[in-house]
Amino acid sequence: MRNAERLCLAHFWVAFAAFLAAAFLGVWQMWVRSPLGADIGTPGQYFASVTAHGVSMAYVLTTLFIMGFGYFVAVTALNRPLPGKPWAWAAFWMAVIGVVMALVPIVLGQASVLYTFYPPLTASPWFYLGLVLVVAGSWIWCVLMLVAMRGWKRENPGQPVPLAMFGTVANALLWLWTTAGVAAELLFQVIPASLGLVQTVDAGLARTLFSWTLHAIVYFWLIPAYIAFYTIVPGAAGGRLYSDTMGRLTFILFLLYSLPVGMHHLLMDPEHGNGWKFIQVLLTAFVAAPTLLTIFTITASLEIAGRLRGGRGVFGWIAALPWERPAVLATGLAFVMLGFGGFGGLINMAYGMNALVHNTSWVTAHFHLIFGGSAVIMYFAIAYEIWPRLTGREHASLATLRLQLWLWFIGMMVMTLPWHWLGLQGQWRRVANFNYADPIIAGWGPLVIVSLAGGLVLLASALLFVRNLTVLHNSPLPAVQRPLYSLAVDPPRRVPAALNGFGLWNALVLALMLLAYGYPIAQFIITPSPTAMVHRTY
Amino acid sequence: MSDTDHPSAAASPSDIADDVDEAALARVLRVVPLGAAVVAGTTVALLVIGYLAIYLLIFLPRGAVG
Amino acid sequence: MAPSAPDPDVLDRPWRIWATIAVFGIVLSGILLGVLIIPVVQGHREGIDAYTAICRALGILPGSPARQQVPDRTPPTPVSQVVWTPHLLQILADANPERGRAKVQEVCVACHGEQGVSVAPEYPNLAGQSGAAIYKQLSDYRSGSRANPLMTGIAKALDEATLADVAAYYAAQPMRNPNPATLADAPASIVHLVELGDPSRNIPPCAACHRAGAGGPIETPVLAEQVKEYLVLQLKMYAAGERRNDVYGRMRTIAAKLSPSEIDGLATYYRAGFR
Amino acid sequence: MTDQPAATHERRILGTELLWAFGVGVLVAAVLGMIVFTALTIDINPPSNVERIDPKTLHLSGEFAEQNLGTTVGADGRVTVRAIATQFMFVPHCIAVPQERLVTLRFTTPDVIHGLLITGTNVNTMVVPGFVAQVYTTFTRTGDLLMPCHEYCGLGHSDMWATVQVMPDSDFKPDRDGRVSCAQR
Repeated sequence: MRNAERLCLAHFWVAFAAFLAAAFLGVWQMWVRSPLGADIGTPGQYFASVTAHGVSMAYVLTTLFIMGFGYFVAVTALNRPLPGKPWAWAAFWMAVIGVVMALVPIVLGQASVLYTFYPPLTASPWFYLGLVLVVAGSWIWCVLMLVAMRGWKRENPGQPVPLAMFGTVANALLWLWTTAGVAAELLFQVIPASLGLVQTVDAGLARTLFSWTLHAIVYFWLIPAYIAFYTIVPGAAGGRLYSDTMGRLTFILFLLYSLPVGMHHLLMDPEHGNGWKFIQVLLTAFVAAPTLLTIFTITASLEIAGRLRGGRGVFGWIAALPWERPAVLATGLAFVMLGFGGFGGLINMAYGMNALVHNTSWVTAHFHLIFGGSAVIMYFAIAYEIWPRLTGREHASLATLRLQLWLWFIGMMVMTLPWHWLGLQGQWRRVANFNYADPIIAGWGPLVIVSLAGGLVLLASALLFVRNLTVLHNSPLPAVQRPLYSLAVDPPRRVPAALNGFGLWNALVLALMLLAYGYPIAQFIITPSPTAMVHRTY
Repeated sequence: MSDTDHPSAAASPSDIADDVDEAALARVLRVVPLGAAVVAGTTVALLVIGYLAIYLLIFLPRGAVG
Repeated sequence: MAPSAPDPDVLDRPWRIWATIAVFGIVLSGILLGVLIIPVVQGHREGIDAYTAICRALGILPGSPARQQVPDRTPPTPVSQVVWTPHLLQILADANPERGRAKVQEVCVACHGEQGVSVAPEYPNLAGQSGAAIYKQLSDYRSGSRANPLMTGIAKALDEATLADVAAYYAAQPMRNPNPATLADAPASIVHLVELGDPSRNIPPCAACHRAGAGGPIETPVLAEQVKEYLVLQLKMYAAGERRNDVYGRMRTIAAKLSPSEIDGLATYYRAGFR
Repeated sequence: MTDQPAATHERRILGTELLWAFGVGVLVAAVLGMIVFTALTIDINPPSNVERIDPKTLHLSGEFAEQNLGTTVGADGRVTVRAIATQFMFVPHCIAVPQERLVTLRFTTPDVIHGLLITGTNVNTMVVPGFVAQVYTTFTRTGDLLMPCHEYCGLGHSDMWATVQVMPDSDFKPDRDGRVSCAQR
């Protein structure tokens, strides 16, 4: 572990620095578009800020955190040194250089196109090339994860791959599949347009390729949270994982069903037929399966812990859980937010009913709950759990850790519940200001201010999180040697190859993608749609 | 636990957080998924009810679209 | 290790079979419902044959499987003939300012100056103007979409490649800020209109399109160091509908909402070198 | 530890998980069932009119030329609205529609990707250059509604919106050419 610690910490600190900056930008944006912030900031500044917020949260925080956590799992769960460490450092520096390359044009106002790649509106080529570098760095990480698992399997023939690593490799494979769509869009459409090599672009094809990436990327962000649910939380609560098999199945289902469903982001688009949309909606409904399996399995694992600690009755075990431990508290809060976020998602994916909420604040609320609520709060919990191992120092007090998690939960709920309501009223997304003089919009003002208050609480939580970690770096207490991972009720002795590797599942993903995306992409080649002029913002 | 067991989450037994007594575990497992089934089942029921409520009470009254 | 545990490959067989069946079963039911049953039922109700309904669900034929398509309308006269084809955009990208210089010195220099600085208040400055904007106006003069006794004749005498070269020549001339001013000189209400627009009147910020690299419509001119009198005249002509070569009336709509004092203030603002 | 209790746990746990998976199946069935039912009975679909149109030549001729935009009533009584979404306005700026009558809304754009919704209704579509976005709907209530652009289209995006005037069918009177404009207020 020794040398890997610096590697992990480097990734985590870049991730959390981006996170903190993005939290400030988020609050500023909410203030600007609230009734309190009329006439503050220009649209140029606002959309540059939205771009920076999205890029930092969705690409920098996530990718760097997941890479760092992957290295940690590969070393600790497999109990063997990380293969190809120089490659890992090279990937890290590629990502850091890429982030800087992307941030400079954003700050200069030459990339105010938000973090979605929807030409014909096109940003400076540096923006896209920077993000390509970040993705290329993460591809190296994917390969390293596969190499690490393969090496372990060679040394331990016939043994089940430790669940934490199984989940990490599932995520690496998912990411390779996921990024294929956006990589094709960037390389064949956006970057040539941005460089001026082509003057027009097929906007429908670009949206379709981006949709390939758009949903699965969320599961890439979420899987570390699920790894924590399955492999860290049951033990932290003092119990055991209810079912190891369900853990494996969940990661496999994510790999299968998070990819051929991206078109539910295009339900309101004119460039695809109803039939394809329906097929992908049906597949989307099945993506609920791994999440609900997880909810049940983890709740049952927590119930084991609660009952072992003396809890009785149908609900008594809940009170008996060790809520003072950050990992347990974070899981409870994450589940509540996942519930609300999942409910929002059910409405989003409902075919025709998507029209009720598409591109309204409802959607913003949904993905803030899923990403900020479920994924990022577990990133906090993971950081709190593994930081003592990385630094060799112990938290002096868990109280500020718990306070930070509670603030995050309260802030997220106060921010997103009004957004749901406003979304149903038709409050649309992605604007720098609202005309509060309009009779329809005037009624929204108070709720917008409430959500701004939630944003402020979130910022306080973000600051406290970074403080908690910096305090730990200087803590006088040496780390207590404590094991991290959980045991299952029935530790697997032999598992079928299907639950110990990904060959079968990769083949099925390929088949699913061909069925779900084959014609929708091929139609742009069979009958090319009329192209649109590239609009350059630099 | 014995060495022949292969922990599910990590390769090294020293990385496993577990001080669970097997007998106690067997005892609680006689009740266990009950509480979880009630909690998770209620959640899923609420999701279905909420979904249908939004479909029938908000979406459809706003006029059919196609 | 339990000796009774069977070989992983044997354990694996049912997984391979059932996973494949499950995945294809789900997709198949999706195809059955989404591509066959739903469109055919919907089409049948509206009198659309099953083949058309299925093709529409697949996106092979245009239209919804649930509704008859509306008929097209008769063609009208366009406000501008310019079509930004990839071919034309490439001509603009490849235009040669040096070839343009010869034509400028022969024709344009009398009014627009060799450096693109106009010689009289009724002519616009062209220095640093976007090539696409200059090309669009020359082309509109040529087609009659925009009328001007001087320019119509001149533009009609030039071919497309020369128009592009002239446009590229003036686009390459540096701005020189002949009327320096600071933002403090500009009235706050005008700066507000430029930067933030006026949401209550549905006026977008001028800067959202008229600043270099704003990403607005491709033919939008860059406004900075422009002749004040020329700008006032154009805004008034747009407001009155006397000039109408702005596609979809983008400027006619906005100009009609501006008060005379705002028109004067904006023209004064854009006289200086603010970008 | 012996294999015996572990094996019994395993069977029971897998059985419970399967039972739970059945519950998940009920949720999925409820969600999909509602969708399939409303699609089969009242034609609820997402707007998916795969109709190609060249964004570069819209203004020259055809139905999306400037003079053809707005609300028209055809000889068969069908109400069709044609509008352009362009940086940074909708043309026309105000759209008149009748209450409780099927309306066909057709949009397209000459420039970048836009989107729109009409507040308080289910009208919602992306407007992608290269395609005609078409929505069929029935407006259930009269009054002035907002129709903002909901997809980021450039720096003036926040000021891009139009008004939809839903009028009682008795006030919805086409002129000789079959056109209807908003009432001046």
